[in-house]
Amino acid sequence: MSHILSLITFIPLLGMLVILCLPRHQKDWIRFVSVFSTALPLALSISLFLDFENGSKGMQFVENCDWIRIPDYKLRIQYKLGVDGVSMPLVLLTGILSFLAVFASWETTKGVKAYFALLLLLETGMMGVFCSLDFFLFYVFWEVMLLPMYFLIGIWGGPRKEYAAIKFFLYTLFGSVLLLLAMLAFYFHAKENPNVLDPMDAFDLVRLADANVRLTFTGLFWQVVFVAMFIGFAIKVPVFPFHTWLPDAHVEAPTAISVILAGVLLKMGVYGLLRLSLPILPEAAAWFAPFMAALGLINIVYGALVAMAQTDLKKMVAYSSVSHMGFCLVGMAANTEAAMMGAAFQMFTHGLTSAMLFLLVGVIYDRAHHRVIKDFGGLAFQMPVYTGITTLAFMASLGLPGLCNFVSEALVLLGSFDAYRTTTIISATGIIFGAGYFLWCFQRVFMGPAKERYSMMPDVNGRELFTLVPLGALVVFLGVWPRAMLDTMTVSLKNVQDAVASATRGG
Amino acid sequence: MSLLDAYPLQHYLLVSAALFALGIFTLVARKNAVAMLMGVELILNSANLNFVAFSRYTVGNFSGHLFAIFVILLAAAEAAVALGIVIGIFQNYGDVDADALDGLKG
Amino acid sequence: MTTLTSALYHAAFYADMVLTVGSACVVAFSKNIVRSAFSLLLTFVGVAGLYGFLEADFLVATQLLIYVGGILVLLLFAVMLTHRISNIKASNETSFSALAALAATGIFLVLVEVGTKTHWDVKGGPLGESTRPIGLLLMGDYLLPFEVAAMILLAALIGAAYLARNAIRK
Amino acid sequence: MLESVVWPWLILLLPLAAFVTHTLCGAMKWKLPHKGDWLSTGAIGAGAVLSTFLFADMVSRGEPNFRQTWSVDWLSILWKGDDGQLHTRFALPMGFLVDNITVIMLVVVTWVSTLVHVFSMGYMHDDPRYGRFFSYLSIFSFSMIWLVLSDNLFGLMIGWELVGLSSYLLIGFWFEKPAAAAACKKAFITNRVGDLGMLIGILMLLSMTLRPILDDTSLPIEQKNPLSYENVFRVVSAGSYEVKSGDVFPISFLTVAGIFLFFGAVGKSAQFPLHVWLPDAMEGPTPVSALIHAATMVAAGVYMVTRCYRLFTPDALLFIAYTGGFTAIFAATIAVTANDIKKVLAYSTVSQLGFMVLGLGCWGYSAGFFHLWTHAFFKALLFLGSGAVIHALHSQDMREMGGLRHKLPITFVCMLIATCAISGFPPLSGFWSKDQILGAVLTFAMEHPQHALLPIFGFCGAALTAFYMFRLIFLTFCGKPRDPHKYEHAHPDQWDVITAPLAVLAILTLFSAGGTLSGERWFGDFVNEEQVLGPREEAPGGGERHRWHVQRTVLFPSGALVEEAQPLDDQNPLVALHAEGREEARKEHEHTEHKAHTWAMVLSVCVAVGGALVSYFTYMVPFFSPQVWATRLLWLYDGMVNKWWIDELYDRWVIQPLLLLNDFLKSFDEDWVDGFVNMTAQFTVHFSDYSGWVDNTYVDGLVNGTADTIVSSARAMRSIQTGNIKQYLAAAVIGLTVVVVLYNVIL
Repeated sequence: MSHILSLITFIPLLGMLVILCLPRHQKDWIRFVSVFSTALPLALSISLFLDFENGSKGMQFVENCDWIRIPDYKLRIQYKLGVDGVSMPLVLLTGILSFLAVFASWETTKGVKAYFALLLLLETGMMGVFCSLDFFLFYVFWEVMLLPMYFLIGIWGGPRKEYAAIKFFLYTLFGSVLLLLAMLAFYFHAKENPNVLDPMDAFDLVRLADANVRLTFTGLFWQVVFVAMFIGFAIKVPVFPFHTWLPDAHVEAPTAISVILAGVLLKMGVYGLLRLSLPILPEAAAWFAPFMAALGLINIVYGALVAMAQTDLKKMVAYSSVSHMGFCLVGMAANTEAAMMGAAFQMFTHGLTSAMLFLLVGVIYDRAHHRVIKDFGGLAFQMPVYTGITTLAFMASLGLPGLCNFVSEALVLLGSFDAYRTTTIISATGIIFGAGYFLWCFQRVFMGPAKERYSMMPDVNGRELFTLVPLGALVVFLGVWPRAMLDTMTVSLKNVQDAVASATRGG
Repeated sequence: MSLLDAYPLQHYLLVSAALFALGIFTLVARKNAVAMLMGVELILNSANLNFVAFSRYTVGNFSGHLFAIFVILLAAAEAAVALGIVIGIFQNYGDVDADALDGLKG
Repeated sequence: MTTLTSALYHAAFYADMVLTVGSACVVAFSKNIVRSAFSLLLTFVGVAGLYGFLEADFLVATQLLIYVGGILVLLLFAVMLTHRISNIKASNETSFSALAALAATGIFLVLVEVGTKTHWDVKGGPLGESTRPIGLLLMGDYLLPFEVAAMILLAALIGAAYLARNAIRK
Repeated sequence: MLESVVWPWLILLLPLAAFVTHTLCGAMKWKLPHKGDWLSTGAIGAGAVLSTFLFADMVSRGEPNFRQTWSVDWLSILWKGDDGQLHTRFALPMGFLVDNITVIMLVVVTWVSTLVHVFSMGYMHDDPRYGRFFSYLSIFSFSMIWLVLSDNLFGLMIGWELVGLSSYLLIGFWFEKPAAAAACKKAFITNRVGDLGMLIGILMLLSMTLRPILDDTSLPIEQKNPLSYENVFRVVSAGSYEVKSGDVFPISFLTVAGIFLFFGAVGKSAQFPLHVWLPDAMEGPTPVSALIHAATMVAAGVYMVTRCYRLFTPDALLFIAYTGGFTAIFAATIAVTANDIKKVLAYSTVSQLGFMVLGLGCWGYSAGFFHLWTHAFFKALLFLGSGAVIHALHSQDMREMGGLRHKLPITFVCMLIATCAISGFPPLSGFWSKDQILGAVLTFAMEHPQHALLPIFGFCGAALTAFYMFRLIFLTFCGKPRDPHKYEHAHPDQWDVITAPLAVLAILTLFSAGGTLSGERWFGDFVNEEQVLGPREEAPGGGERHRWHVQRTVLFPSGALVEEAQPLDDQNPLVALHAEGREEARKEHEHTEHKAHTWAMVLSVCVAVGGALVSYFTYMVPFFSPQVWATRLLWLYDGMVNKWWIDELYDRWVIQPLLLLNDFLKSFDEDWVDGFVNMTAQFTVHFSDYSGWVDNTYVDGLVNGTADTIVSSARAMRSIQTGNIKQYLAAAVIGLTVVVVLYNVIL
């Protein structure tokens, strides 16, 4: 049994313990330990990506042992890790972004030790969510990730950090409670029907998605459970109208945390739907699909329109995330091969581009100490390299071909048209609005005559380039050769899609 | 001859009680720390007397004697240390008035 | 034993008791600390006498040597070190006399009550010459307490020296 | 040798390599000699040579239908079948298709691009971002060549967007000018609106083509591409475009799909109502206007319509024809009053693109594309000529020009040639292509008298073209200098990198159409619908042209029945009926065509000469006074000068409401959606305040009461703690006494 997933998950935790043992003034040591303990999972997740067997239907790199076992209550919680085509790219994404986040926070001065310790704990939580194959374990990691995020926003954030952190925390906790209830529903269902599902397996996600088991999850009750889980995940995605924590959290969070937030945390909602809701409750998913499509549509158009009205650069980028995540929802609702691929690939591509965007916003905020779009202007003179990279990121975000977001969004649209024509057509207007706000913003920030007050602004430095260039390279590479990522996803997604499709036919 | 009947144990105990009471009085009433130490010595002597008396009358071996010896020994030590302290107090406060030493007053 | 010797013996015994208690009274009540100190000498001697009547010959010697020869001298030194010679007479005031009297009377009465009312199981007899058995015991059964006591003495000496040295330095 | 796929590859990748090199050197701060202009120019020059070889090879074959394909499996949707094998559900391979129209486009793009590169060496010489300009030109060349080479709609869309990006970058090249910054954004977004239409069109086509492909595991991978031209044409022609079980698409669906697809061309080729970006795009450097906004990129829409001609049903083509015709005359009216030399040319471009689209819409497959070919050269020449004028004079306003023919003789001659060409003077290239278009339009109108408006659009547009183009020549080059100061300081012409490309283009303008009637035939033979797209099959979706007319106008005058797909096989009585009528109709059509072309030739020369003469009498000989006519036709003049208020209309009815909507949604988001969240929080806080008060007052009151009692009693007892050791001692002793006494008393 390979322990690569455990290593990926817990090396950051180990790093955190090491950091906690270091004296607080040894800042360089703390940073180096952080680099090391994020670089190692990154290297491991790259090897995971390379060793991944594309054609395989099941879980790979599985680790399994009992964690908690109470025979009297027929309760068994497993320590079960494994990845398939849905989660492996996200593990890689988390590895990349966590590694870059360390560099993006290199110049943090306040509470360096606590900051990096929390960052590493956060990585453990995120990796755990993507790797775990046990509902309970999933839930534990889900909550583990919440706490460091709360402190990272609440301590190292902007002026309204307390408000944002508490809002984020409470909102997510609200979702978690619903998730917990859903989890209990499975357990008690198993207790009542031990012949279908052994209660000892009630938290095993692979077992729950088994064709024989999931067939028993029918009827109104499971629709309610689905909705509960959906709300739990929708808060993370975030789906309108549960999205308002996002702009606040993004605006207040420090740059690296915004990167993690947009790059990884938002993906957890979609990942949860793809891993839990759709394969386990396909019948309810088929029932809910039109609502999901409608919500995705609202996300796309509403997010884009609100983004256009923003005056704060970071808030605009935050709302653009709302808009882009809508494509994931539409794709999952449409439930065709192309749309599912698009939705899953959108998670990865949006992770890359939104991370880039937030890093770029961080760069300019470090220099100008404000983010008001209309107060900038003519920055292309002072910061040509920065302008070039921003152009790349903006163009990627507004879906320019040759860059990765185009592939995912095009796949979603190509796939959804058959299922939801009107929805798809209206969603496609999102790409106009996307072009609208990004280019308008670009015009106001970078074009026009050079302003005196920014004349001394230095261009991006080496450290910032180090965080931006790998992302930019990936954005281009996956735009030119998307198969590198798509081929890993396709079979696993087909499983999910088949589950829902058969439920749709059956219903 | 047996003097046991001649001098009953109670005699010794009476003397011992008197010494103890006087020691207590000295300890409580005297302001002078050195005088208080004398009270302590009285109390210790009364205790010793009891030890030896009981050893002679009721126990019938030398254990009481040995205790008395140890007490004397400790008294010597105590006297030495206490005197050191008294001198220290005197140096610090210019006086050895125990009433003035109320640093623990609540 | 003759009547005369017996009478003298009795007289000596009671005189010794009176001496002991009386001199202790002087210690307790005297206004002069030097007088108290010297009365204490008499008390110690009286107690030594009582030890004699209790046939504890080794203790008599110990009492005289250590108390009279050691502790008392220390006390006298203390008296002299803490008082200017000219001021000696006025240096032994009392406070809380009533409280002290109450406490002392109370405990005295209790002790007397206990001592007299209790039925003591008097079964022992004369123990004979005591020096040798005590020596054997100290080197035998009581070796550990003996050694500990030695350590305490040493520590006390060092401590006393340290305290006194500090005080003098100031 | 030329059949190898290496040559298209090279043509495509050389500019990309130049761009990558430029970008890398720029990022690394390496200095290229001459800022790398030779790199881009060399790359595209090599491309021009190669395309010429391809072109020559193709012509020399004598066999017009020339086809090369090559593809790479770019994106596949795989799944694992029950047999454990990975199957391709469908794929989007990226591939090349090199056929006649591709080669024509390649020649146009590479040659114009090369000449513009050379011109830019002079024109942009003093610009601080000279190197970057060339790198942008390279990425444009790459994108445009990609667009042209792609063998499927998806690839076309990729190229489509990439040229949009290059156009954005190049219009905004002087980003410090607020007008340029606004213009590039406007261009991109307007194009995106068109692209959205195109995307929807593609999605509609996809929904027709995808279903038969999905589950057929026997198909080879090339045919698994639902969007390759080949597959789309086949499915549309076969009429078997089922979507869901037995759900056959009606013709109107294909019509709508075609119109949506055409929307892409409306955006890219600046057709009404999305033409607004093109005049603004003149804020970019003039070579860019020549390359992108005159010759190549804006022609992409026309290319797309040509390429996907089979997808357009007659109804869709009618829509296209009206759009093109209206645009042709509409833009021409605006060009009449414009004073900025580049604006005149911009509206002229819009108008000429309208002509192309009109031609295509009126079944003039080769006519429209022919005009693209000739127009590319003479319009590039006009723009570069205007660039030469601007470079010499440092002004774009024609009111400050005049008499420049003495100072700029080479430019003058070249521009005059181009003006004659665009106005349609025989035997210049523009005459032949425009004549073809007008002939096709006239044929169409003669066969369908209800569409008589279309030739009126066409001929009026042609007359206006001659008028405003000669106005431009007269105002710029003839008469007396109106601004003597500027005239004095103008740099006189000499043979250098600025004038040389003009001369080359002038030669191309003269001879690109062959110069004679036979030349015209040559192009018509070379690029004609049946040759390029194959013979039309007899099916309702892409029904053969004349049969359509027969069906619509003869057999089913109402046209209503055709909306339902008819199973057209030999058993169908309609087919038999129609087979008889077809021969008849074809004869009739050829007759009409011949007649129409004769008339068109005469008429077009007449309107061209007429327009030029009116212009002469207005601006050279003050016979008509423009001022007087402007006041006489005030409403018309007002509309022309204000570009028919289209920009204002958009601003008032689209942009402002959109911004208002955005602001409203923003406040809705903040006040209502977020407000609800905050209200929930507030409510919780208030509730917890209340329960906190209860807790403090009553529950905690009990606890605190206990504690308070202890504290106060402790405070009282503190006085006992005197700190006097003697009192403690006395207390202890007394206490002991009391205990003993009590013990005795109690027991």
